[in-house]
Amino acid sequence: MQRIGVFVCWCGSNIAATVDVAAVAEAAKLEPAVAFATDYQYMCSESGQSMIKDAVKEHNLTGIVIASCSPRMHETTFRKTAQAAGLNPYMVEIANLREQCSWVHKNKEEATEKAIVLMRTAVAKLTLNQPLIAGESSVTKRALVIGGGIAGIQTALDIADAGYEVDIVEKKPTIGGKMAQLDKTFPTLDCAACILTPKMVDVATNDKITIYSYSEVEEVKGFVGNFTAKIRRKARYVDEELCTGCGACTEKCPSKKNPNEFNMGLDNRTAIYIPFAQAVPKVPVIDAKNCIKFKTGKCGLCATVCPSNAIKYDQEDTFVEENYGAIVVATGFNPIKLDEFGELGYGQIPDVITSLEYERLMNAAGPTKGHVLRPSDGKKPKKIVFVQCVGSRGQSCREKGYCSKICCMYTAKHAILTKDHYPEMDVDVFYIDVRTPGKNYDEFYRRAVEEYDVNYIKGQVGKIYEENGKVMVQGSDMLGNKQLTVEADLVVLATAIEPDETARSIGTMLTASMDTNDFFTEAHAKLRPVESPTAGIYLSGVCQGPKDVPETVSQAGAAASKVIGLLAKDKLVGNPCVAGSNPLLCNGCGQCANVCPYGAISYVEEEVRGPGVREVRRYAVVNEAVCQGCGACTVTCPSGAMDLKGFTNRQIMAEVDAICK
Amino acid sequence: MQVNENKEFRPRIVAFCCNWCSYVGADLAGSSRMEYPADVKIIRVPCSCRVNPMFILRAFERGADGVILCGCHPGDCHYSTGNYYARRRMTMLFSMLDYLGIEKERTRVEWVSAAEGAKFAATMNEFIDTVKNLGENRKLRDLRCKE
Amino acid sequence: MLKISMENIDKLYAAIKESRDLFLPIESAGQVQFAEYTDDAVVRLDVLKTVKSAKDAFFPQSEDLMEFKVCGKEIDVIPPSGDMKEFVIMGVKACDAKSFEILDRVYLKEPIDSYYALRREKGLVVVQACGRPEESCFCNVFGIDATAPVGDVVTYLVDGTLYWDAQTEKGKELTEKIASVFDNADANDDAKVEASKAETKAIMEKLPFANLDLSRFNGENMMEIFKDERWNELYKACLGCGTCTFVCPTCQCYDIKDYDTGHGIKRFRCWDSCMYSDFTMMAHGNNRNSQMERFRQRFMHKLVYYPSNNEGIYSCVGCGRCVNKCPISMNIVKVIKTMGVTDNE
Amino acid sequence: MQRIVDKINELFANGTVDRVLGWKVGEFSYDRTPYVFTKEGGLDGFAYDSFCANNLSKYLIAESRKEGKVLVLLKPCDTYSYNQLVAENRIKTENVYTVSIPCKGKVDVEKLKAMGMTGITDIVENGEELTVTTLYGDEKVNRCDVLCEKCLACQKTAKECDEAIEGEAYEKPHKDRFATVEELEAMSPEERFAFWRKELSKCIRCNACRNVCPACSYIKCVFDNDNSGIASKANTDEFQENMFHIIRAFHVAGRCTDCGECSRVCPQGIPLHLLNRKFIKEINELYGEYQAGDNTESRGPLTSFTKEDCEPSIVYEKGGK
Repeated sequence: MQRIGVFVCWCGSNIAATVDVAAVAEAAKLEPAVAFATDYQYMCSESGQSMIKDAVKEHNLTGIVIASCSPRMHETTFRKTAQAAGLNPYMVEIANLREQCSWVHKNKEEATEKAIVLMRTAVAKLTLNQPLIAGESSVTKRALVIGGGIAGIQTALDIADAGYEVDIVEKKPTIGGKMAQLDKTFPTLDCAACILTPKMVDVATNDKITIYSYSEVEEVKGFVGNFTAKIRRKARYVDEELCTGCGACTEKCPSKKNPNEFNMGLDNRTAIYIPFAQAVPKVPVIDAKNCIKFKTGKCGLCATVCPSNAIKYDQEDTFVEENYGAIVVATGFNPIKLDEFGELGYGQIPDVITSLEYERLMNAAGPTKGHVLRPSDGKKPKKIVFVQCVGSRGQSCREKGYCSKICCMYTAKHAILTKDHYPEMDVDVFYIDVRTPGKNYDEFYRRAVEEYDVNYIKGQVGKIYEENGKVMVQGSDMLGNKQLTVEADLVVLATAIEPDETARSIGTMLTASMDTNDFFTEAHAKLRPVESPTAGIYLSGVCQGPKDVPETVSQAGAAASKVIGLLAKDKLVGNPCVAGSNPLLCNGCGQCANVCPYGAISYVEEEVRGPGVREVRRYAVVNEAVCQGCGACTVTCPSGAMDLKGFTNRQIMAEVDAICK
Repeated sequence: MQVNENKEFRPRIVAFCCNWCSYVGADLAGSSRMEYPADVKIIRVPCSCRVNPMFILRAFERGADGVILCGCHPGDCHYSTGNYYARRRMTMLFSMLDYLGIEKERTRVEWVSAAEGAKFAATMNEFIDTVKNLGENRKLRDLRCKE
Repeated sequence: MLKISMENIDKLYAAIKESRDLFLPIESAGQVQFAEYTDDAVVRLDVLKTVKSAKDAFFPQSEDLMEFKVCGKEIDVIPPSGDMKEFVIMGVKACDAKSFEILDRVYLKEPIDSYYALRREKGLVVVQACGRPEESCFCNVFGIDATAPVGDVVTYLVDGTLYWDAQTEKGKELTEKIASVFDNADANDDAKVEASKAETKAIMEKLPFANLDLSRFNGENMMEIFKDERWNELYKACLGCGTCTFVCPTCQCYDIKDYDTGHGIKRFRCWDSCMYSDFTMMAHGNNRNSQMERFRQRFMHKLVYYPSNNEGIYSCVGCGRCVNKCPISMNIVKVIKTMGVTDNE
Repeated sequence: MQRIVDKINELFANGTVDRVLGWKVGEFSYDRTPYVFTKEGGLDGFAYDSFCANNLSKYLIAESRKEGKVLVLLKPCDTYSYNQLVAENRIKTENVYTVSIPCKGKVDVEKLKAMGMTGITDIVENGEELTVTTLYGDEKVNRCDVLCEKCLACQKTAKECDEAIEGEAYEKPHKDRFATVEELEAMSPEERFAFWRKELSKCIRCNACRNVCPACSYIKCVFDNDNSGIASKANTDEFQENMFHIIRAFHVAGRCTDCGECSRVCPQGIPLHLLNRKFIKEINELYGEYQAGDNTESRGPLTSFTKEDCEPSIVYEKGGK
């Protein structure tokens, strides 16, 4: 049986003016579990608190009810008081007599009556309280970054800079991501490679950072502070240790007609290749599908010419298992596939290309050495039409409902760069809206219109077709209120972006929630934008939502600072009000895990023992370090096996009973 | 029972409030001195998704005349998804109570943010009026709990 | 013997109601139960089997025992009043009537169950001879004559007339009080009743279970039956629900529960079922952990334990309700047929 | 039935399965008991006919944990229960061999009895006609007039099983599954209240509905658990009658496949399926068509959500009068 002390606070006249505090204390004395009750002017004051401590000792109290202001105000204070008095800090309940009673009611009789009910409710709950102890867990001081684009690179560098080990897992043979493919960056027009590649080198040379390129995360187990990841290192058939990156193999490779992914298939590469000159690591990879040695068994030229014997045809996938305290998702994006946009002619008309292809065309290291030449005949176009919002902001199922955010600005960039190189070229831009929020962004766009005389047409494009060697763009001009057909030599589609296709499986692996577009969900849209609701999982870059380079870099830094904050801790102290499942009642149906926003619930198949019970059962186990105590699982559980400490079913029902008494 | 020949009918109202939004909203109603009848008694729960239909039935069993559940606005849940589940569960429960012929107006869900003290007070006033008009809960209570 | 036409039967009910509560087989939402008679009740004396038996009258499904009132830190104990209005239960068939004797042997033995004893004292049983026995009936196996039920008053429902024949002092006393509603029966009526009885008896003999063999349940091979491997076959489909128990007129187990009203405790007892997994749950766990044990217990009790304590009287009256209602069609008849012969026969 | 027997014997013979979960004949021509036949014991007493109404899927919770492979016969509706149990990890599928069997709807003997046919000694099925022999004379009835309630609106086709035994083409009765629910919805709250009071007051808390239900397969039900705070063994007040059935319906909401066993086994004939169907109807209307047990992967409607879900206040607008 509990021995409860009830302390009714006057809060000066805040409570006492409307509530007969003495009557509340007197009523408390009648409660079966109450061993002591009193009222006092300011319970939160020094003397109020020592009064509590004394009473706990004198009356041998097992728990205390403070009838005072809102628990949101002083719950922590009184928990500390209780602790100082030798009680478990969770043997404290607050009856909210101020904000939810004296301040909202005027009639003293009614307010007092309610105050007594609130006091009884708190006593009823406290009678069922159990001492709670917050769990502690250790933190592995190492972070995993999934994705080696600018987001992953920046996050890794920042974490490493704070002195922690970081591993980057990149599925492509090199880090760099999409930014490496860009020509210039808006609005400053500095060359993407010039600002990115030094960072790539920093990553490569930083001794705190390990790059697992051409690798994928295969499995993740554990929880915040204690993840274990299994990383598949795909066979690249080149020994990274031995290779010097001299490039002899790529020069001699006889299989030369393979579409070059880095240049968006606009030119070809060899079967053994380094994606681009500044690749990190600068180690070639053999594309086994197109390699003559792999296809026919004959060839082996690269091995012959390799001065360091680095070519290993018999290499197999290997696995690395590593422990991490935190995981950052930086899986990035891809332009959507345009297969379902037949009316735009992409794929049928060679001179209809995507923006990313146009980036490569303009890039000095690209397939045309930076000259804008039509893919169809290699001639310089006289008129280029840019089409915005291709696949973005749409209603149909082939389109994305969201704004891809970056297209307005890069199209303006393309237009400016084009006009800058070729002032004689005509440039039209079809747009729905031009969105330029960002520092110096609108100025940039206006330059395109005003300085470079780019012809912006407000309207959507309905059809693109070929006629007499020209690409005909049929669209509407909403300002001119007319339909028009523009004769172009080259059409560039500002294609919507979508999360990388690996995001969904990684999300599942990490039990990190995602939205319907497969973007990762943040823990709180405003207040915790770089954290996943799953503790220990952080979000960096476009995997969370469309964003441009500067935004990505700032989010990457923010994610890094969150990771550093976590890794700096030696121990994680949990919230003791967490869910727990009773193995004697649970039958492992799996419903609770479905509603857990944190992936805190897993299932084991183990022997269960209890009165008359000894059998192997599947049952739910809550990871207390991950559970945040929302209680969604408790209601989903039909068997009542799942309960929430501090807010148990019995406690809440006792409160209900006390109120309705 | 709080019914007395001389006194008007004073309903018993149980309000479940989530710790992060609605409970704070209720506190704000207090610090802004917005009045509502003392018949409302609040139970603090971590999240609206903690509220089991069992608790609501329990309140009626014990003689509550109305039960209201307040949580963060959809999309603003502290735990990101809790109120979405609560929303479905309560929709189902309420429709079942209605199906059984029990006055559906005795149950209610309202989203009250931490900034909406005024909304909290207004909601409570309105809800009490509704329940007062319905009168005492007779259809869903255990007679033995009547003193 | 007295008689009353079914057309005037409401007069009989009203006359009884004047001095006592009256329970009758009443139809509500498609089912017939013994329930208190009201003016708008649909009385179905013609229905052979109510869903639940008549035992509710003396051993209700739930019954308040006492009350504790909490007043501050004080607790007042409020004992039962010990008072109760006299009542009549009418339309009880021979099987249910026999079940009262089986319950008496449990509850009226020392220590006497005062709640049950009070109801027995206050209750008057008007039995009714059966008209149309069903395929699930097998009361004759237990020596019960469906046409000659035992009660304070015996009635026969023949061709729209209810014949009334008081048997006991209690029955005669009531009959006197309400005599004005009846007419006297003549020899012609006697003949009608006898003819109806003969007809029913003839059908009883043709019933599929008329010749169930109970000889192995003679009290001499308790352990042999207990250990019989075939229980493992019989119980397998049992869902562990309490349907058989709750429709059974002789099942007598109850649980005592407290209901917290917020102001105190209402202590009541309610029927329990040995088929339930939490039956006789104690601090250390459960006596019978498996459904096989629970299933076996129910039938061992009816066919072996009870008879061995009660001069060979079985705790089954062959009403056949469990035969009709078991969700998986497992029942005492199948148990008797299986266990009634030794394994090697 | 012969095709089923042949198939089982074939699977016994080639060692695919060790046991068969099926139905066994009983004392009358209409009582069928679920039974586990073994390879050694053979198929003595095996039956599959119009009276094999029991949903066998629930038995697999225990049977699939035993050694050897058990073959289970699943009527089309039972395949959904099976899937739902698999989705909830209640069945060890590696020990189960599923065989879907045809079903033309099952006959409800209670309906025959309600039509006044008592003392039934034999029922002979001849196409769409049943000849019922009773102690008091013979009667003929149309099969479709005495089908189980659950079969009247059953439009289920068997989900994928290890083996499918097809039956002859058969036109299912097509009573609208939600017709009665809609009738109730159209009543006034007072009428609905009266309807349910009348029905639920019959409840004797025998737990047959719960124990037969494949979705109610929890180790210990909250109503049996003294620590749950809502344990109750008897309906000691009308509130308890409501409470038990509301909570039960809620616990199976989104998981109930509408197999209809609850109503079929209720000794008091309470139309419990109308509670489950109400939830199913609401779920379909508010959250999109959902059939529990349609597959073993999808999340139930009450363990998922969309941001655009309707508010609970929709009940005030669309609820009954």
